[in-house]
Amino acid sequence: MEALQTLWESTALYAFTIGQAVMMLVGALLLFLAIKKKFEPLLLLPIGFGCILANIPMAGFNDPGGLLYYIYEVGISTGVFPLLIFMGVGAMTDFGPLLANPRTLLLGAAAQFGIFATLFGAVLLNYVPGFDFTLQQASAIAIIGGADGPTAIFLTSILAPELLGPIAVAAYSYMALVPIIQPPIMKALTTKEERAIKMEQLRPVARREKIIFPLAALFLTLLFLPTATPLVGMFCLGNLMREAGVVDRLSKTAQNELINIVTIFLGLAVGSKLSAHEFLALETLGILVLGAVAFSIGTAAGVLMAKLLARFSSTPINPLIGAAGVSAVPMAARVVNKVGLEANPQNFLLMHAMGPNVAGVLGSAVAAGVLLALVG
Amino acid sequence: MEALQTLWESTALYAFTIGQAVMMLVGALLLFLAIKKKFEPLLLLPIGFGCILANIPMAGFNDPGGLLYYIYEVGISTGVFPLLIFMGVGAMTDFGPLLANPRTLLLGAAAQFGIFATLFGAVLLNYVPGFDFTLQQASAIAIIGGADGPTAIFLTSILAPELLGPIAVAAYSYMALVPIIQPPIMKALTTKEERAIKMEQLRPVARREKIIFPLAALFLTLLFLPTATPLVGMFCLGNLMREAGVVDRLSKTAQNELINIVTIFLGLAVGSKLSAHEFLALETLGILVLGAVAFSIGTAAGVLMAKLLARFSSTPINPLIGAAGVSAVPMAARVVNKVGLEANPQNFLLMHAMGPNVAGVLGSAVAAGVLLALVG
Amino acid sequence: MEALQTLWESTALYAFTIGQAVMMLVGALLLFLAIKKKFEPLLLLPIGFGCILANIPMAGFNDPGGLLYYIYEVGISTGVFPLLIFMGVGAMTDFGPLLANPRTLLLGAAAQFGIFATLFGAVLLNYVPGFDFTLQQASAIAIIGGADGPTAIFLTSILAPELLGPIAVAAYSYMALVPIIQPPIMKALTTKEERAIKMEQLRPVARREKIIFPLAALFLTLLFLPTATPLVGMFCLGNLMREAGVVDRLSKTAQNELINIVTIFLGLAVGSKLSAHEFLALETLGILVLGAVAFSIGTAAGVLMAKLLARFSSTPINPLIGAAGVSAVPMAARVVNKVGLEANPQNFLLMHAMGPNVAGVLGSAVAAGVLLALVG
Amino acid sequence: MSELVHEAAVIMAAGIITVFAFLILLIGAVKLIGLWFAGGAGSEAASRKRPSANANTQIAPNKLAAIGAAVRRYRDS
Amino acid sequence: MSELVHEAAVIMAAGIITVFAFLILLIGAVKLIGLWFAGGAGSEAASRKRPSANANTQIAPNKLAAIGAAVRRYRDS
Amino acid sequence: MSELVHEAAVIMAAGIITVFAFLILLIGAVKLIGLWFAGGAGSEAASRKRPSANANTQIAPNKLAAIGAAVRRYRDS
Ligand code: NA
Ligand code: NA
Ligand code: NA
Repeated sequence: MEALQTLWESTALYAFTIGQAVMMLVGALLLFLAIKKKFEPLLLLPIGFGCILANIPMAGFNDPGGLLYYIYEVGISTGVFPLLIFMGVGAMTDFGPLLANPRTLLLGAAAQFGIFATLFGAVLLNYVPGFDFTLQQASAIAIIGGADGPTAIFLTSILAPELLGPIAVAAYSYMALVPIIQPPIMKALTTKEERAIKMEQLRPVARREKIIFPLAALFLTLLFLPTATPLVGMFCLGNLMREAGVVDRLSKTAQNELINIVTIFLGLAVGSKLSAHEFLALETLGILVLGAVAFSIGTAAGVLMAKLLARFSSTPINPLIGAAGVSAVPMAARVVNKVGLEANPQNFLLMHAMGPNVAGVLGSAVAAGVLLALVG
Repeated sequence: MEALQTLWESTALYAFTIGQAVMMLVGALLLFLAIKKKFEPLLLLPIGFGCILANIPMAGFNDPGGLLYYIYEVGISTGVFPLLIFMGVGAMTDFGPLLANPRTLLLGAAAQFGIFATLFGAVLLNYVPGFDFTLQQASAIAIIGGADGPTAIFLTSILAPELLGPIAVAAYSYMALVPIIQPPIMKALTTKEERAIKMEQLRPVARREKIIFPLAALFLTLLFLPTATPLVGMFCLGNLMREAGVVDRLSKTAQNELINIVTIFLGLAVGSKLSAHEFLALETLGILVLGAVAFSIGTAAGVLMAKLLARFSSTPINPLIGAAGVSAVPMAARVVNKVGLEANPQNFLLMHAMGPNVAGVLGSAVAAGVLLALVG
Repeated sequence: MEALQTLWESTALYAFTIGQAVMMLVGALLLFLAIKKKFEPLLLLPIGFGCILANIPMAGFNDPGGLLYYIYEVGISTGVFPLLIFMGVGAMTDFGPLLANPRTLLLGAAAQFGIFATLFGAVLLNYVPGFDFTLQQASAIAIIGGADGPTAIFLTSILAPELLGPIAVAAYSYMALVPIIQPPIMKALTTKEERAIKMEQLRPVARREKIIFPLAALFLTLLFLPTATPLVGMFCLGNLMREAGVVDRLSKTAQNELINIVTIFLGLAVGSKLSAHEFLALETLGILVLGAVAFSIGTAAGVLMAKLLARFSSTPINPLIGAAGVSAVPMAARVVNKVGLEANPQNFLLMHAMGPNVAGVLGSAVAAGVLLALVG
Repeated sequence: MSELVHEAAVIMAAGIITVFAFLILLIGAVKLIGLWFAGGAGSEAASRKRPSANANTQIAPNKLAAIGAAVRRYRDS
Repeated sequence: MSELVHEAAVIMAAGIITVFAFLILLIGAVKLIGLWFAGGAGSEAASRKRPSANANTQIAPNKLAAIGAAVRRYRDS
Repeated sequence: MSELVHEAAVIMAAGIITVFAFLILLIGAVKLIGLWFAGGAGSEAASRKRPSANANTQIAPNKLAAIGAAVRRYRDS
């Protein structure tokens, strides 16, 4: 009897809190979004699963000695995992379209306005009773507008680790929602004629240009914004391995096995931060609202900047490509292509949108560096 | 001369102990079994090699600062390596046959009787002079009957790390010996007519069922047996990645590169625990005997339960498939198929035996959870 | 304004030291050598990149909490990374040519004279004002003559970690320069007739011989030179996995994903030790000179030993193959083949040179063990 | 000592009961899953397999057979 | 509180200015790179692509067409 | 200083002697291995290579030649 008693006391049934039960549902919702709705499944599946594991009473996944505890300490609080993912993303990125049309870097810059406006918005939200974001927390929330997962996780783990769970979930969820969030904004800010504009074919880019570019980007970063070098540096390392042509086996490993292994662990560790105590709070609602605002402002700023650019350009520029400046590679570029095709069935904007799209990745890494320098 | 003197004193020749020499032979025997006899070579080759390295006098592999020391501390004493292997095994497991015939879960349950009977046997062995197993040690020994390597290593590293070497070696060796241990027991408990019974073809299983199953298993585990969630949870994560269909690159990495890397390290680390001091003891003999007993009882219990099931079943059940309940995937299922073919050359039991086979994996993870709850 | 001030103070522009700027150029030079000149790019590209990252003022890559700090502490100061690379190299090595012609082990032994002569030379260099190498430092410098990267990194990280950067760079650079350093020495020490000598075809080697060999090498090492077992042991483990034929998935992982992942990290970590303070010193010049001397003496000793062997041999021996004894696999063997073809267009020495080539790997691992035993 | 034996006996009993109880619960869960989700099993499983079957067995054999035949004709001619 | 708002406004301004300044610098760098290194772009990019194009599109279609035709002839005959 | 030189000389001598001694031992070991295990070398090595040789060189060339011939016949016709 005593043994059965011990067993019963070791079941979760009588130890469950309401909060844990709700977080299980949140985890299940994330799994549903990942599997059924295909919302960034590579991240949201492990995040959802990690959320469920972390909220099991008495299983101790998050306690010292638990699996998720180790993974988090080794990979997230050191910043190593998001940096390795960024290296892999760099190795997957083709800067060709950007190099062929460097002005699109301005679109990647404009879209970061979403980040900074949201930072301001988060601080303003403090006037609403119940909200009390610090400048660090506001910065971490704002980076959701960068539409770049590893950047958001890296910055948040430094500035506001207590918000890591909701911020990462918001970042990846909104990235998955880009096809729903962006088109209305894009259409509201452009006429059908503008959306139908065809752009000139991009010039071919030499291999040497592609090799020099990551080094130049690194060089400018280390000169002017050293706090951005962990992110930009690892991104450029991955890209250099890709383009150098002499270390293909390293580049392939960075793009495949290494990033896959790290993604599993990163997702689990991020999910482990989805605790009732931290997630089921008014702040989370604020974060979700602010994240949507950030994406919207970023999209709008990108489109408006593209319209401005078009005015001073000798060659035609379709303002839609500005929306790709938020990054969310390659989803945002695909959305641009789709909206362009709606206006003109012969108008293939995908390649033109890839320029601002990858510029947005650099742009948000730079924005993260700025935030680290100012409030870190 | 002094230099030659220093060199001579640094040779192992005059530092070797008898025990180390014998352990070298044990390591060589494991390599022989792995390479020549193909006994679970993926594990026994690194274990044998680790055993040899660990017993080199003055090389310091096991001392702080040594390679095997680091690997053990990082991967085994944290429990991370067996859990990652279990995730990979989950990603390799097809629960289709189990879902098509869920009653076979009972066979996976019955075969775990081998574990608990052995626990009792280990404690009884204390009446023999020279044996003095604690309840923790008896539980770790008993888990050999689970016929599941990572489960045995995970549980033993928590309950009785001092027995890790012999228990892991016994577990993998007996798994390799399944084709020799099981058939006599299977034949003794069945008639030729029973062994010749053909079973009905399994129904097709929908993808949705396969996606829900790991979540349901996780859910029941976390509700009723939280101590089993590290094992069951990682297993279900692997299986969910496999079946979700949206994270194939993660699933493939878990099934290949990640599990391979961890297997090399796990084997070396387990081998490093094969020290003369701990292995060359009467206990090891007891462990080997009890392990064989555990396998035999598990096999018998599985077969008997299958006979019982058959009595209450409307469709025919071949009692041989009960033997697959010990797990040892997929070896035990193949043995069932072979013994079935001997009785009836048209009788292909492989798919029917896969149900109890994977049920046995869950069953022993659950049994490990019970032991952790009761004596951990 | 204050924010802009903070930003400006956080730029590197006013924090750069001359030393850091020069080290950036050194890093860029290494990248140039890797990408444009194809100098051992798998290592020199990450090393060069790591060098650049480590010398960014205020980015803190090398400080506790920085990415390169973690990688160095986890992988280099523990010795784990070079050992894993050595395991992968072992899994890539075919000892067939060596087993078919075991006398070539003597060539691998002779070429190690470059190591020990350089040790003596490094100590003699102390008579030049400005040099003050300890015996540990001299030994670490001497191992450059082993022409084996992981061995050099492993030994240096134990004996003289402060010299790790320049020693690793010198080792890999000279390995890349083998086609330039070796031929003049080879030609100076041989006549055209000697270089034209054709050798008899090698006997086929049984699989069993290939399986036993790594175990025999391990056995002799652990008996007579336990300090060499970390290197030789991991090498033999890799080779055993390759030849055993029963663990192909482990062998392939060791040869591909695992070694690639570790190579990226190892290169970055080594590069992070290229700091102005340690690299821009007279010692580095000494190291570069001594490294070239070591390669040259090793090459000469190998060729001379081959001539000696030829005198006592019943079958013809082309003295060129002695040059391959320095290791630098497979570059040195290819150089031998090329120089042989110049003397006799029908003379294919590649397979004959592979014997001393892999013997050189074992030889320098043994030499490293000797140095560890005597000065470690 | 006999206390240890007693404890072991209790664990044995409690353990095997728990394992059975747990796996019986799981049987129930599987049956529920089957009832709720197996609806499209046949068609879904089939539709999933057909393309790969096409790719691996139908097209390839055709091609191989045709090439083989062409090869044989060439040899005979 | 209003101090925080003020700080946030300053960060917003300084941040977006810095991002623009930085990426404009990068545009300059890319243009310089283009001037210096793009010389052989057309030819180099072309020469890089041709072999793979050959391998993947020219040879393969030829082969496939030929095999296909051989197969058709075999079927017709 | 001269003490250091002396030590270095001793290490040089002891080191190269040890390396030679060790590798000579290994030569002995390899010769023993050759005597004991090389028996089936020829046949085993051969039998190991043949299937892959078949797969990569014999079958493939046959096939390629036959396909090539079929293609040529088709073109000529
Ligand atoms: Na962005
Ligand atoms: Na089992
Ligand atoms: Na060497």
